[in-house]
Amino acid sequence: QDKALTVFAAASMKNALDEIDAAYTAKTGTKITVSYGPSSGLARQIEQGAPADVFISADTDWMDYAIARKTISESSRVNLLGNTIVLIAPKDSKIENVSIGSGFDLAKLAGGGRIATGDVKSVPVGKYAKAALEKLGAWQAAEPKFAMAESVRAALTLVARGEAALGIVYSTDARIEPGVKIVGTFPADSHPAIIYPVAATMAAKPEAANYLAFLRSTAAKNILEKYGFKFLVSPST
Amino acid sequence: MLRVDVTKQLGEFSLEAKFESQGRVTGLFGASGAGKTSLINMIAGLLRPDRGVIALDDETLDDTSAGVHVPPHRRRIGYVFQDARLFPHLNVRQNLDYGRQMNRVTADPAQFSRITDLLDIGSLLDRRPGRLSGGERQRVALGRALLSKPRLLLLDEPLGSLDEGRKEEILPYLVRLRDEGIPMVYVSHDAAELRQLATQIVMLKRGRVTALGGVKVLT
Amino acid sequence: MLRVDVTKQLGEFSLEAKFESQGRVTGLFGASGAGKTSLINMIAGLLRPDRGVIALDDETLDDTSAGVHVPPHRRRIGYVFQDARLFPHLNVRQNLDYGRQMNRVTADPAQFSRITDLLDIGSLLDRRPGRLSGGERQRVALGRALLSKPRLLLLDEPLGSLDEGRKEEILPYLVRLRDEGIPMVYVSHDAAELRQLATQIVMLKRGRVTALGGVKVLT
Amino acid sequence: MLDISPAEWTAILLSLRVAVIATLVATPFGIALAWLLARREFWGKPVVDALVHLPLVLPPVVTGYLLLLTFGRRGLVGAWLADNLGIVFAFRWTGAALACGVMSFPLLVRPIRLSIEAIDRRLEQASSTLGAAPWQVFATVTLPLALPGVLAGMVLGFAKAIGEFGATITFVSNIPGETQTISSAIYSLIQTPDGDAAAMRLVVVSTVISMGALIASEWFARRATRRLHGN
Amino acid sequence: MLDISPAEWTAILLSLRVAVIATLVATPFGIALAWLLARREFWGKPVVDALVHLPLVLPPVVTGYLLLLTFGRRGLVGAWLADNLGIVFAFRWTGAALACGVMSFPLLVRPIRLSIEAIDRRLEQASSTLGAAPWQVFATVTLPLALPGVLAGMVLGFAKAIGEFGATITFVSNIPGETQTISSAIYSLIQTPDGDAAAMRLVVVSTVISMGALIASEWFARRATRRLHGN
Ligand SMILES: Nc1ncnc2c1ncn2[C@@H]1O[C@H](COP(=O)(O)OP(=O)(O)OP(=O)(O)O)[C@@H](O)[C@H]1O
Ligand SMILES: Nc1ncnc2c1ncn2[C@@H]1O[C@H](COP(=O)(O)OP(=O)(O)OP(=O)(O)O)[C@@H](O)[C@H]1O
Ligand SMILES: [Mg+2]
Ligand SMILES: [Mg+2]
Repeated sequence: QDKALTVFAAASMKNALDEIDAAYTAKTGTKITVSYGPSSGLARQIEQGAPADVFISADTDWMDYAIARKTISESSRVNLLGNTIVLIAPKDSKIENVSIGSGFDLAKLAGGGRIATGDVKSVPVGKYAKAALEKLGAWQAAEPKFAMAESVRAALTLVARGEAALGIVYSTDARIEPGVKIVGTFPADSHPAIIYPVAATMAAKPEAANYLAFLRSTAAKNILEKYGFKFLVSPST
Repeated sequence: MLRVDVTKQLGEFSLEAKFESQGRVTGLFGASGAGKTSLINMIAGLLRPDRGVIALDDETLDDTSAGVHVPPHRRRIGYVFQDARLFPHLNVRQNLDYGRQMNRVTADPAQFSRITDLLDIGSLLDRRPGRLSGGERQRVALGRALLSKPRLLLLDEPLGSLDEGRKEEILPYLVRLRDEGIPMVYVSHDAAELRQLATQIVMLKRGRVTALGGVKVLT
Repeated sequence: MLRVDVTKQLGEFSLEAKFESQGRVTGLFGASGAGKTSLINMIAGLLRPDRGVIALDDETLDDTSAGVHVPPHRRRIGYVFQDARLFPHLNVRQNLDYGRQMNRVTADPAQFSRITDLLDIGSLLDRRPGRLSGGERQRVALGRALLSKPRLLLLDEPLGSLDEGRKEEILPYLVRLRDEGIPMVYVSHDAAELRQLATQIVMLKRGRVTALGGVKVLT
Repeated sequence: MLDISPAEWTAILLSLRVAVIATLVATPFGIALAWLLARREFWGKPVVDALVHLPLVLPPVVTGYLLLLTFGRRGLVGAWLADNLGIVFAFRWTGAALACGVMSFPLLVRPIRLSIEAIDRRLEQASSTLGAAPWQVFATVTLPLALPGVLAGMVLGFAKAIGEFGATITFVSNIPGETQTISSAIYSLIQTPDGDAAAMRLVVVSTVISMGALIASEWFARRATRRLHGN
Repeated sequence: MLDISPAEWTAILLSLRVAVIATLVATPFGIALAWLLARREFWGKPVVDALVHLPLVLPPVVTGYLLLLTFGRRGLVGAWLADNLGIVFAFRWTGAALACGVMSFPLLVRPIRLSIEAIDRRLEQASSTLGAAPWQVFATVTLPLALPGVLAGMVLGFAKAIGEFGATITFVSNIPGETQTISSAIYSLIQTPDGDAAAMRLVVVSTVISMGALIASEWFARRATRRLHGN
């Protein structure tokens, strides 16, 4: 019983992580309890002494925040996963294969429509989208057309429902939603690397190390890649 | 002419009243709990008879077998309630003016001051009912009903909480109203009052009409 | 012995009353708006005098100069209000029992049935006030005050909406209560009623005591 | 002192506009529904009653999602409104007002209903014997006597409308100057690692606004009660 | 039919427990505060009034964050309570109940206050002339007559407690079996790609629960009104 671990994880990891945890429990008998929430809230709760052993953040900012407050063990931190951001449009949209590179004019492409993504100040996907567009020189013109959603999922819904003409979301989310199609992929060098770091908390039980190791295993890799994540470390076993 | 022939069950109390009154003032006389208030509530249209007919002059107000029930606001029947029921959010003037405004009749200042003078409520016009004494409240309620110019007036012990002096001022006015042709149904326990005013008496006892006729039926 | 010497301003109305009554029943007589209700509200402790003293027997109930104000629930003064003020959420039996329960007195079934019989409300015990007639409500209010075994009883037109028959049944009972020694202050417009019951009269007119004495002051 | 940026001013003013309009537009509907629930028996009344409370029971994001499905560009009602009346909610402040109105509706309706249920019907009877038709009874007796409830409902609704953002952001997202209210601004600041101080500044602003609304409403309510009880 | 998983059952039962306890514990405080606001004048009354409404005005996340700072393991009050009374809110279901209680408090207080304000004071006077001390007047007259308001407040509060998750998830996180209520379960499903169907299933469950609560409360309220108006 006291071998059980509590993981605080970004909500967008839910389906992949649930599968990994099931595999881990089957293998080791250790029960995993996961609290899914926004990375911001989870980091603050760990700061306030939450009973978490492992923290999986959707972006590096909140992991850095936790490390700066000495609530996370910096040495255990691994930048485990990567993702890509893609340009999407509603399924029935006329917009097709867009090449995203220098000279990409998002504003023109959107026309009179809106572009949905996460909040560019606070939601990771929005932050990456803004960075990419700035790098490509397309931000300034497109900014007034942005509709900033509370999460990737909400942005995705806005596009799927045809409310927004375009959207910028993670490829992991875009692949699953039947109402949208991917019309372009942002080049990896157009934005800071999209990273999901994992780490143990300062108060973690010893088993946490074992769990972190499992996250780096081939078994975990297979599951995560099935859900479209990029595995950023070389699998251990 | 008022014609009533109704039955009504209220809990264990059953009311069965049948009478016809040509009289200009029908006095309703009976002990506490005899059914007087219930009866005039039916005439006003506030209570629907279980069965029966109520007719005023040529108009049928209620006829359960024909499914007729004229709603209270179309009956043009004024009602002075046993409990005054003044509107607490309106001052005395607004209470008095209420009926006129609902019926969209133009103001008649002469009539207004005649009635406020008679009832001695001219000095209370700007006050709200919450600040009136019991008797003042009843006088305002009487004024409110009189000023709505009804074609029949129902009065449920209207002078109940008034002193003798005041009663003796108001009764003659009601007599004059009667003689001007406004018919009334007047509920009272006071035989003397009824003798002055009523032209016909309906005596109620435990929900039944036990006597009917001129004022001499008051023993 | 009741000693009252108070002044109170209510809006434009000013009450200034000074009297002492040894009488077992003090009749308060005066026209509508004279200040009768306001005066007994002060005796009950519901209204605080602006200035003055109220004393019952040896106890000072109000003394503004000494800052004394005994709260109503410690005065043991029963009050039959002009408007019955029955508790709408309690049935008649619970209303009647209320005072006894508040004072944590053991039940006295004999007294209970004596009073319900006298007031003829025995058949109403399970009903809520909303389903009573006007007179029934007043009788229950009277019963409620009598059953709280007060050392002084304030009655504000308690028989106002009762018929003659009923009045003639209840008055002798009040006379008996008086003779058993429960002092009362009795408000009425009815000189005949007061003549039967009162041992001393206080006549009020526009907030002032205009006459004081035995029942012969009722002209 | 609070050092509010122009962008924040825009959000504050938008919040006020959205909350005021949402409350004013919702109030007549709220009164009508409260009256129906208080006074009429009709088939399906428990369902209507439950529907009214639904925005309270569901996570706001779900309500926002349902609004999107219904009033979105391709939603059943939304498409009809856009085609026939030219009313568009998507990505407009009107959509934010709609979301706030829906979210605060249960808080608006309940106190009004409570007040209507407490009215002494004998006063309405008195009114009808004086010749008032049912709508006149309602306008001159029922509504004035239910005023404390209407005010209480409006206060709760307005406060909720100022605080609402979950349904709003899901329905019309967060567009500065168009749909970004003070609450959604606070929310995004809180999600930013160093946004606490800025968030707390806006929390103070939000508190001051609602304090103002409360004090104003108390003042009205006190006047109304004084009128009703006459002393 | 709805095919609810054991984990979901846990969340549903926890939600019920949290909402019931939050409502029951908050009600006496709500009644006391409502009475104070309705009947007493005291210094700082507008401030108290505004504070009560604050959870409505602020985004729930902010309220949750403030709770975390105050009642968290390292919070001022939280640490004191844990050391001296052994009461721990942090990351326990009790914390979820506290969050729900705080969030639904304004909805609880207002209707009760409205009902108390509407009571005819003359009945309370009558009670005192019959020998009832102030607390007896309150218990036997004021409270029974305010019952419709108490019920309305409890219904609104309970519905809100079922729907609350913003403050809860921020304060005590979303730990299955301990702090994951049905609303926070819905939230995490909504954030998951392909979680929509499961989310909608839980939305239906949540709707059914609150429907049940509503219908029960209507039934009580109807009995109470019938008692009060006596017909
Ligand atoms: N709160 C108040 N504000 C202003 N005036 C008031 C207030 N309460 C009572 N009055 C006035 O004081 C006077 C005395 O009122 P009170 O109720 O004592 O009369 P009363 O003698 O009991 O009359 P009645 O026989 O009609 O009941 C009345 O003229 C009344 O209008
Ligand atoms: N809703 C009701 N349910 C049960 N009984 C009722 C109801 N309303 C009235 N009653 C009973 O019907 C009888 C007649 O009542 P009503 O009010 O008509 O009497 P009343 O003649 O006006 O008496 P009073 O002179 O005392 O006002 C009373 O015994 C009363 O208790
Ligand atoms: Mg009667
Ligand atoms: Mg009086």
